[in-house]
Amino acid sequence: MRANDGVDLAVEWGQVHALLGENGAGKSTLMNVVYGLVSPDSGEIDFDGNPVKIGGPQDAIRLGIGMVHQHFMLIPPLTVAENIVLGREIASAGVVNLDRSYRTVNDLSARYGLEVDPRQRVQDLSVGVQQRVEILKALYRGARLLILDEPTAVLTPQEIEGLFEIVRTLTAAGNAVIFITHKLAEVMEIADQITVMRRGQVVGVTTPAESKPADLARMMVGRPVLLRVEKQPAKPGSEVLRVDDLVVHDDRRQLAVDHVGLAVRAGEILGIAGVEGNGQNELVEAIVGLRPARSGKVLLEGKDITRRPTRDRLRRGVGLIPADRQRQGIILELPIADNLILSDYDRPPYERWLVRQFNTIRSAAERLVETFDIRIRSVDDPAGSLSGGNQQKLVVARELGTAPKVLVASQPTRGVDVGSIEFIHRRLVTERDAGLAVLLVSSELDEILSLADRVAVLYRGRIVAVLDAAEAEREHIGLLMAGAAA
Amino acid sequence: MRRFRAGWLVSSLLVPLASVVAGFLVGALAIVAAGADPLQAYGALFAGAFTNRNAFAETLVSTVPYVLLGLGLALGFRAGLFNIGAEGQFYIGALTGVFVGYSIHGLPLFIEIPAALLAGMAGGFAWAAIAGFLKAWTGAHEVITSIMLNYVAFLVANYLIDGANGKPGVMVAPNVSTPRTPDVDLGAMLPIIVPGSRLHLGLLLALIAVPLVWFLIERTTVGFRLRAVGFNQGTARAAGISVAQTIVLTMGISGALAGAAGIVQVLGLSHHMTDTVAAGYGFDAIAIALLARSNPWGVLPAALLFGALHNGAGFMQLETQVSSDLISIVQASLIIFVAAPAIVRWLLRLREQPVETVQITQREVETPVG
Amino acid sequence: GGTTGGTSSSCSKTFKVGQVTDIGKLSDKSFNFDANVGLKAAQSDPSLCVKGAVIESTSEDDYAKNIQTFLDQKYDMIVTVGFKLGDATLKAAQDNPGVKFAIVDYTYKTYPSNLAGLVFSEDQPGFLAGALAGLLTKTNVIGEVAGLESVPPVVHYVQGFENGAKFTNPKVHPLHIYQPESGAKDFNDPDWGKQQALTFIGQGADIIFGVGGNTGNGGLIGANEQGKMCVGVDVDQYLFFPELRRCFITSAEKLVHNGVKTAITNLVKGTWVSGTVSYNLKNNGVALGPYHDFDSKISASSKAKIKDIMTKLKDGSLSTGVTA
Amino acid sequence: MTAFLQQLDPVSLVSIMLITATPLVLAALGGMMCERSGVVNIALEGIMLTGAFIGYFVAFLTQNLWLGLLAAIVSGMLIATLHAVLSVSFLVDQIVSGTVINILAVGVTGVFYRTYLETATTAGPGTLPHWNLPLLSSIPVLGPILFQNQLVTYAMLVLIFVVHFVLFNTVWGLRTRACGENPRAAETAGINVYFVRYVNVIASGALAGLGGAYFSLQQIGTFLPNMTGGRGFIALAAMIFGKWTPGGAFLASLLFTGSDQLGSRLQSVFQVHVPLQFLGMLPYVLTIVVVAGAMGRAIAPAAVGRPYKKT
Ligand SMILES: Nc1ncnc2c1ncn2[C@@H]1O[C@H](COP(=O)(O)OP(=O)(O)OP(=O)(O)O)[C@@H](O)[C@H]1O
Ligand SMILES: Nc1ncnc2c1ncn2[C@@H]1O[C@H](COP(=O)(O)OP(=O)(O)OP(=O)(O)O)[C@@H](O)[C@H]1O
Ligand SMILES: [Mg+2]
Ligand SMILES: [Mg+2]
Repeated sequence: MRANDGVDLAVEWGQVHALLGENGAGKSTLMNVVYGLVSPDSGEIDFDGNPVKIGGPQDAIRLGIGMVHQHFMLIPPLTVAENIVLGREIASAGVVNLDRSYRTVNDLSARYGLEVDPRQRVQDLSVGVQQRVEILKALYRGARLLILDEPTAVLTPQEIEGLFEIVRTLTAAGNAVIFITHKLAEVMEIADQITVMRRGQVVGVTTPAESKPADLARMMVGRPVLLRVEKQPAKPGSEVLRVDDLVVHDDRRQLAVDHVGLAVRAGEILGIAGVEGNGQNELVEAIVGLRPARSGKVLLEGKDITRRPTRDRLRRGVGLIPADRQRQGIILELPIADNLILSDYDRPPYERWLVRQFNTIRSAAERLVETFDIRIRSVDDPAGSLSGGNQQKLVVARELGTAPKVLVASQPTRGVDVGSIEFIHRRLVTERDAGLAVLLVSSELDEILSLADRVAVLYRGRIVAVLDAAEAEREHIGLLMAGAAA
Repeated sequence: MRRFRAGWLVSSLLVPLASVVAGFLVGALAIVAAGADPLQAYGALFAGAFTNRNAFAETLVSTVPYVLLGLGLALGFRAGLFNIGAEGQFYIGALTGVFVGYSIHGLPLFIEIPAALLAGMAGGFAWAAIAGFLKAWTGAHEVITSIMLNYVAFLVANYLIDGANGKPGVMVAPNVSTPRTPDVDLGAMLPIIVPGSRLHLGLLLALIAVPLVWFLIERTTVGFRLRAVGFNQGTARAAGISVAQTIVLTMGISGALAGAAGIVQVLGLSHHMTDTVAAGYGFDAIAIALLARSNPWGVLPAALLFGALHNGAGFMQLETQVSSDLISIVQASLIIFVAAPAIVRWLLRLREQPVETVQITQREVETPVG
Repeated sequence: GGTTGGTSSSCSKTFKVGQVTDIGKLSDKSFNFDANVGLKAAQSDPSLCVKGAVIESTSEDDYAKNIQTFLDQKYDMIVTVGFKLGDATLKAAQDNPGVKFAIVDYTYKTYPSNLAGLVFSEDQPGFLAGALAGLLTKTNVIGEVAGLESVPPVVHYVQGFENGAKFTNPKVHPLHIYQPESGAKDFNDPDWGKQQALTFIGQGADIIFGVGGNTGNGGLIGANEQGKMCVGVDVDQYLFFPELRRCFITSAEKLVHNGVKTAITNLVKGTWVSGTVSYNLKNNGVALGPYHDFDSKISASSKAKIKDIMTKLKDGSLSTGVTA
Repeated sequence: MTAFLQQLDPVSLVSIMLITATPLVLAALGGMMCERSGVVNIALEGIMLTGAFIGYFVAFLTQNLWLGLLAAIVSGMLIATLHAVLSVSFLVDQIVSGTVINILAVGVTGVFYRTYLETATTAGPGTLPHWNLPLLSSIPVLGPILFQNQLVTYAMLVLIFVVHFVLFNTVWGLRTRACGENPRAAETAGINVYFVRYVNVIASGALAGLGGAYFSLQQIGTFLPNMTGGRGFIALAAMIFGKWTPGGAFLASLLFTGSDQLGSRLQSVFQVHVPLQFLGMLPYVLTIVVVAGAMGRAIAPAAVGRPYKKT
């Protein structure tokens, strides 16, 4: 099948077709075209060898195309079953038959080993489970061509294996899968065909056999990329951030952080490994003051900041890279420049006598864009015009730009392409060596392992183990994340 | 470059113009249906608004409160707050302002006028801040609370002026047979700036308010704060902005402007207050802010338009003897076409710009404040 | 619609008379409306050569302006309605001695020679209607659904009505409710008025006096719906509410339209009177309306009693006990 | 005590509460359908006023109440369609188009009342008949309250359940809520967001139009300018207060009319001489207190107020 931007992409039945590309390359947009969400200006799509007109998702679904969007397309207040059957409800005389919906979903999840509780509300689910729901949605609609846009970002190694199993069974049954990811290892493992995009164009078509990760990386970014992080052993200094016996509740007043204690010292990176939804966000929010601590203490350089407002904590040198960039990291409607100085908007040099100093702001923003290689037209454009990955880089640039004492970095490279990952990782290490204390929260085990000096595993709101990164090995941590007793 | 120019010309001149024309055309249909002659009606409307003796001055008189009210609501919208309470804040502002106005005596006007003005704005601020406070700390929806507070404000004013159970109100003027407050002190009355008309210094105050509010929103950190909160509370909070504080402050400023409208009406026109001083301003204010797309500069022409319609309506009725409600139909059809340039583009078959969403009230509904 | 034209060709001079309403507008089914009836009556009277026009005020800052609009159009006379226009009318009268002004339901301590204040003794028709109600009630409970307490005429009606009822029937238990101030709904909340009537009927009332524009009219509708008796106000409402005919025992009439038409006539005939012009039973400015369908149901003795009270009120040997 | 009860007259009190709650509930149900699909409807007041006018106008011309009732509903749907065209198709801010409709309604009804109805002297067709349901209406307390009403009030009682069922049990309701929470997600599920929103907005017009008929056709038997007296906004409050659920809106409306009636009785029956203004404040203050205290946050449908634009 073909799509515009002069992009040619051919997917064979029974194959897994990996789609790689730097941020903003146009992967999601291309897939949105295939799924009928974005209408192409020119070009055509052939399906089963004959040209088809995909005016909207209805058409795509009818043709048997399913898509799992990275920004989930779920409706939080509705139940799992309701989300799955939505649009193709199991109903009699217009009345939804919930029992049959539940049964159908149960059968489906049993068949593919995707465990979900059809009665639960999606808003109460961890991101990993939401991912399963998304996949079930596509399968329920009988997708023969399944598009997965960066599906593995939020899964445990075990869940990823499970996903790959599903992908293999699907393709074995003659279905086709388009797999978008920024993780080359996955590509090597699962893909039959690989298409690499850059700046909206296809720059290469290959197979795992023909090319190594490094080659793929070069194709994507247009330059050689170091896939491993070069770093010296840490030389930890004095303790900067300390969390004592912290208890935090989530929005539904459930215990989310369960008597957690940890300490980060200047010049070290403490990694928090764990599947999303095990209290990471609540922990982070409590540290920066976005969520009240039910009990326990948060200390910055020995000073108790547990009851201080967020603003105060930021002033004292806490930096935050939030997990959800679009809800806590950036303001899509505001110019890129404003987003780049967001946490300092009301301090000199950006402010004088309550008046904002636009020249200073612009030049500061342009500097950051330069150093962090954010792909933009102008710092005056709304941040919403950036691709997901570039939005992420914007947040990273801002937080490192303010030279904090401790950086709380939650999923800092989510959705970011290899080139930028390399860059962000190197930045984090240099800042560490310059004495920055980093609390790195990530569901990417590789990221933790390659960056962290010490690793704490968070499961169900408790720290189940703290290991030295040197002798921590993958499978063990994976098991701990999945809840296997330490 | 040329295509850019053309596009600019279309979107900034042709479309708005066509919108107004279309609005008046639809209004004309209503006039015909009401059994009057649209040409005569519009002729009278125009004469009554601009060309009759003192007509333009009177139009400006009606424009003054519209400007201040429109600015207040626009400011609220920019922070995602839908302040339906302008009318109530108008009442309270007039009330507190007039109290100071008639209590002080013999001071020079450059003291008395600011004193009364500030009192009025403080009143409006406080009244609106109630709704802001309730939203910020209990999550009570400002649409509910500000509607309710409108009724309460009126009843407060009514109680203080009209009194109850046959007893006169505490703010009622002694030895006048109508329930109204005493006249404000001479020094607190806004001077007439066009001799022989009712046009008073309030016009200048309104004209100054426009750039001030624009500057506040677009150029100051306070304005940035309220826009950030309006767009995305989650990110604003994570950036250390106190959402609750911002909401109260924004509601307050918005109310202060409405209060200013109230006291300026009193100091400039009647010089005393009755319990119907705000009647009929509440919804016009909303319409004006919306017409202006919540942009302070846009408030000026929108308010002038409404001032002209309001003022010309009297003469139009004198000439046509059609119900005074006719003007509402004209207002509505104007708003439709001005607020939806897309319609006009579509009518004119202009394909340059695609239909763009015009989100004026940046309400962030999903995340409550805490 | 409108009231343009209507002047016969025989007119040497056409008198232009303008009316400015308060924010209750013409649709108040009360004094704004009645005054306009009077204006139209004058206009359609060929002997008067009057051309009338009205401007409804949409906000109180319009009062002075709307008066001025008529002045600019060289109107000979301007009729304003209600105490809300008191100040604006006086000022305009002082500034324009050549133009005649009449204001309804308002008086001044001192008048310029071109200004007349038309007031009506609402307590008298109220007293008479109450007296009749006192005679006709079987439950000895009567209710009054009233407009704003802050509007003196309303209070005069209500107090007159209750005093009249007690006068003919000491056992009577009158219940009244004044509409809470609301701004927008003042004199214009019929549904509320209706519910109040139902409440009174729940308390045993069998006669409802509706006194307060559309709010009071709601009371009449409630009474009619429950098959009770009702008393209209201001005009002979029997004529205006055909669907309520079976409930009207009478109406307490305040002939604003007569007052307005008389004032206009005075202007035209050159017999202009300035100052307070009070209308009462003596000069037929107020009246007790006809009994209509109840005429047969009211005993001769009762009718006699009412007649007697009326004469006593006229010659002043009986007072309504209402201090205006 | 008995004297007190006799004065309070609880049965008639509750029955009046229920009757006066009718337009509030109907409009609130309308607003609910609308907002559950993601479209704010601040135009309830205007739609009710239009329904009240057109309903009576048609009833007056045809001298047929039932045609009038139909006309009230249809006119509500028509004016709501304008709201849909503006806010769904042309992406006009939903508050703008709602406000436009409110202003327009005042104008149109005022002008045409003046032109065609004010001076009409022929009688209208009266009001909808009271239907005492056989047997039910003779149940002691409940009978007079629930089963001796007029059509619009009965309809209100039934529609509470109907709307609840539609919103929470049917395919349509599921899709409606989906569009109100996350239209983009709904579209990816193959739902036509525009269609769903159109239908719901128009449905809200039907409900609010019926609410308008309450005034002119059920209670008063004629039209009077602005006879809805701002109840559309109270209904909006009741809807939010009731957390966008039919049952909640119903209770909220009763709280409002209840405190209103209580205030009146204090003056008229118990002849308590507190200033009338304070009695008048009662419902409003009470609503504020309850909304702020008891209920706390009202979580609106996530996407409400936001025009949805296909990319
Ligand atoms: N709906 C849209 N409207 C305007 N621009 C868009 C839209 N969607 C994407 N873009 C722009 O098109 C380019 C491609 O975006 P896209 O998301 O497809 O890139 P991507 O390959 O998915 O990047 P990432 O790896 O960060 O997801 C980006 O520059 C983005 O800003
Ligand atoms: N309507 C739009 N206008 C402008 N930019 C848009 C629009 N829609 C999407 N974009 C930008 O294009 C990017 C790609 O869109 P999309 O949401 O598909 O990203 P994604 O690749 O699915 O998610 P990720 O952020 O993980 O890459 C978005 O992150 C957003 O920044
Ligand atoms: Mg993407
Ligand atoms: Mg992406």
